[in-house]
Amino acid sequence: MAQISASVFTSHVPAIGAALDLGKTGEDYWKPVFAGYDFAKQWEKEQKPDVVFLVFNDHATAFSLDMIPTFAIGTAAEYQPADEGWGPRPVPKVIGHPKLAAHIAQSVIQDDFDLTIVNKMDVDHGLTVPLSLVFGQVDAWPCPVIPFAVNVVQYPVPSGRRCFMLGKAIRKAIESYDEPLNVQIWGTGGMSHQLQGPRAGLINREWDNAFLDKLINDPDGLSKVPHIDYVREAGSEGIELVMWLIARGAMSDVNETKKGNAPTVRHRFYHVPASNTAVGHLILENN
Amino acid sequence: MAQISASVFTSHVPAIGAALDLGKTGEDYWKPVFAGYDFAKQWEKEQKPDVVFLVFNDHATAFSLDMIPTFAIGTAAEYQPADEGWGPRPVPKVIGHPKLAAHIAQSVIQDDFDLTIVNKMDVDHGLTVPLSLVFGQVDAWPCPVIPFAVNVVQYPVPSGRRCFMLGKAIRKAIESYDEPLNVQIWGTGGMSHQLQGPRAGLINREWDNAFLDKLINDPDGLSKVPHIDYVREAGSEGIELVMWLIARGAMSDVNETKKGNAPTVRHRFYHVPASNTAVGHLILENN
Amino acid sequence: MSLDKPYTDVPGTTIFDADMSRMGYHLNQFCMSLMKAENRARFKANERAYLDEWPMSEEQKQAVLDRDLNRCISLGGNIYFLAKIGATDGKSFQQMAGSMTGMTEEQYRDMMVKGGRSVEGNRYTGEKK
Amino acid sequence: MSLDKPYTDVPGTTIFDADMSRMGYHLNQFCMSLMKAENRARFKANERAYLDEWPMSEEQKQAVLDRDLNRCISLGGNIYFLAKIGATDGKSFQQMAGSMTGMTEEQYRDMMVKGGRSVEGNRYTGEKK
Ligand SMILES: [Fe+3]
Ligand SMILES: [Fe+3]
Repeated sequence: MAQISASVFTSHVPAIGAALDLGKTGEDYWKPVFAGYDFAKQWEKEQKPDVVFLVFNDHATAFSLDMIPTFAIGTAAEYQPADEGWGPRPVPKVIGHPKLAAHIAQSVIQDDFDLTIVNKMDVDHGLTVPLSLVFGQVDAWPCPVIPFAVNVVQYPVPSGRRCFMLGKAIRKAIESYDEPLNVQIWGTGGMSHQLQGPRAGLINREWDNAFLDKLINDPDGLSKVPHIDYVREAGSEGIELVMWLIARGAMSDVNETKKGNAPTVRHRFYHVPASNTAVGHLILENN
Repeated sequence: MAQISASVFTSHVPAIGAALDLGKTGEDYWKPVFAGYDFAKQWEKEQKPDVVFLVFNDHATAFSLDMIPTFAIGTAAEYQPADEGWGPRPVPKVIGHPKLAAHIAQSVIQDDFDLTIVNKMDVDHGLTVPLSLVFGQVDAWPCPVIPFAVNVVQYPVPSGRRCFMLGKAIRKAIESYDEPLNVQIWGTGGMSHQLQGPRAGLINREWDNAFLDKLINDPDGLSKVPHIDYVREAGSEGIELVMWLIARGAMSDVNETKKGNAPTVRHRFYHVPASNTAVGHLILENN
Repeated sequence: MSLDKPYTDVPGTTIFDADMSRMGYHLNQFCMSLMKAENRARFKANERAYLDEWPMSEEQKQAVLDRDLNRCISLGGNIYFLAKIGATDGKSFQQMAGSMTGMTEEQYRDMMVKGGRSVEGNRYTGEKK
Repeated sequence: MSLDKPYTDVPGTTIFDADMSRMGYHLNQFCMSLMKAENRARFKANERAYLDEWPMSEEQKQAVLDRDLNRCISLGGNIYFLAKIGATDGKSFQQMAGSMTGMTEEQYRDMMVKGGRSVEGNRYTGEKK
């Protein structure tokens, strides 16, 4: 059966993509950001995941206001990097895993999560920047990726609680898939940032680090934090952090039916700033 | 506050639209079908609903396989009748109710239903045939309509139970809207029919009538019927009937917090055939 | 594939699930393209050439050329998508549905007028009628 | 309108909810159109004429012409959509965000390098700093 071996969490700032693509990684401004991902690159070479289930949000790229799915799972064979107005990022196309994705969709919809199934979607920096940070600048991504898009743009966005429960349903779905796959689940977006209005530039180091602590030790409690706390404390775009709860909910220590042990924190990183944003990154191994 | 005054249920066969639009309603084949809706037309003139919340399914018209939302709520100002390959039906455009629709979306998403919000959608026979049957051949529909599309094309479709619970959440949302609107909720599609394969043409009069009985008297029990029973007993396209449970779930007699009385059956009609399909029609008034 | 499929024992019936959808993706999207009048015209002018623009399997293309809807369905087609081919050909939904049953158009219409196909003997594959 | 909005007391912050989305629909869809190179070229050639193709309010059009992002947001614009205007103008996300704060580009960049805007005094409207 397929197993979730680890969860990976990371911010997905567009400027990080630009810095990578324009060869600025050696600049003093960017060096500490990329240094925070050296561990992940090495670790992934050892882990060799078969599939990454990547939770992200679209930023008015694939989804306009014509159709706004709360949760959308990609079941396509491949996805092209999107042109977000500066031309597509020069990164490999993303290869999907239609079979596993369809299996997860079927299982999770039957568990009363009302997914939208997507077979055509260009993927923006929300998906490609995490891939670049964790896998590096490669000619081809090392494994297939299942994109899972969450609406965090137009309110109401799904609650932290809903995201956490969804993570549990995704774990159950993956573990019922009858091929022995090593699956990682990634939660992306955040940490504190605000891109709009006179309050733009807000960063809350303390809140971010408390979020990381609770994500590790008390995800159930964390899942009950209401949206307004994210907005007030972590900036309007800090709401992206609810997506991390999906990945966290898929870990075995919060599985009620077959409770695993607390995950091992393999890596933790925090840095301010990358452009307008605080960068957070965490790797948890399942036990 | 807004109130749901009644629920209306009806099949939505495309051939009925064609019969209407081509002036065939007087033919012997069609007469008994349209006679079944004489009551509804008169009744609606007395009821004067302010808004109809219309649960229907798209038939590969607005939604291709590129994006398949399980539940999609229309928050647009208007919707055009779709060209399904025979040209658009010559019926009025559908005027939406963006304010109430957005309010319902917000409320229901916060109640953990993962809706897709839709602002651009052509509406096919699934929506316009029920309007024609119930309101007749008019120059303008008598009130705004909120289209609510359910995926019943690609499996897994939502369970009857999920639909029933969604209906309850929709009722709650509507009753918390602070304008005194008379809202009707319609469930459409079904009854027994199969449009594909060597078993095409299946009709199950007994099962359909038992469905109507249970929809009236035991909707909670009915909501537990699994998909396979619909497929086996009512034909592969009979699965559309799960949508009726959304409208039924919005009636006050199944509201746990403020339980109303059993609804009044104002009208019940059943006829075979219209093209490939059994036609069922029911009007329930809230008490 | 480990999708749980309780619906494979219903005779003469194919459930359009994720597996079928994956198999039929390009076939169904080809059908969808026929909702535009210009595409219908191009398809009618040269069916084979139009089909060759789509990454469909040869069997899928042949099944479309043959208007063999049962075969289309077994190759991942869904009836609501396939109906766009029927619309292009000027066929009604009843003619399309009937064409899959092995009956003539008249026989099928008569069966429907008489109350449709009975469910008796049609619930389970291999069941005695 | 009876949407429950617990987020109206956060200073300098507009939450893009259903009401804002309805108000800003055409403004945001105009922005979305700038993802195509040909539309960017047409917009640049004659901004006013391009804007007049959209059923936007006069205030919305003027706010776009003025590149007044705060005003765009108050009229229903969402920052991820408005960013397409910035991309058309060759602006980075940091330049766009900074432009809404009343700071110069350098001041904003410096503030970010020093750890960003503090949340202290920025949680509630009217709160003392
Ligand atoms: Fe983001
Ligand atoms: Fe239908």
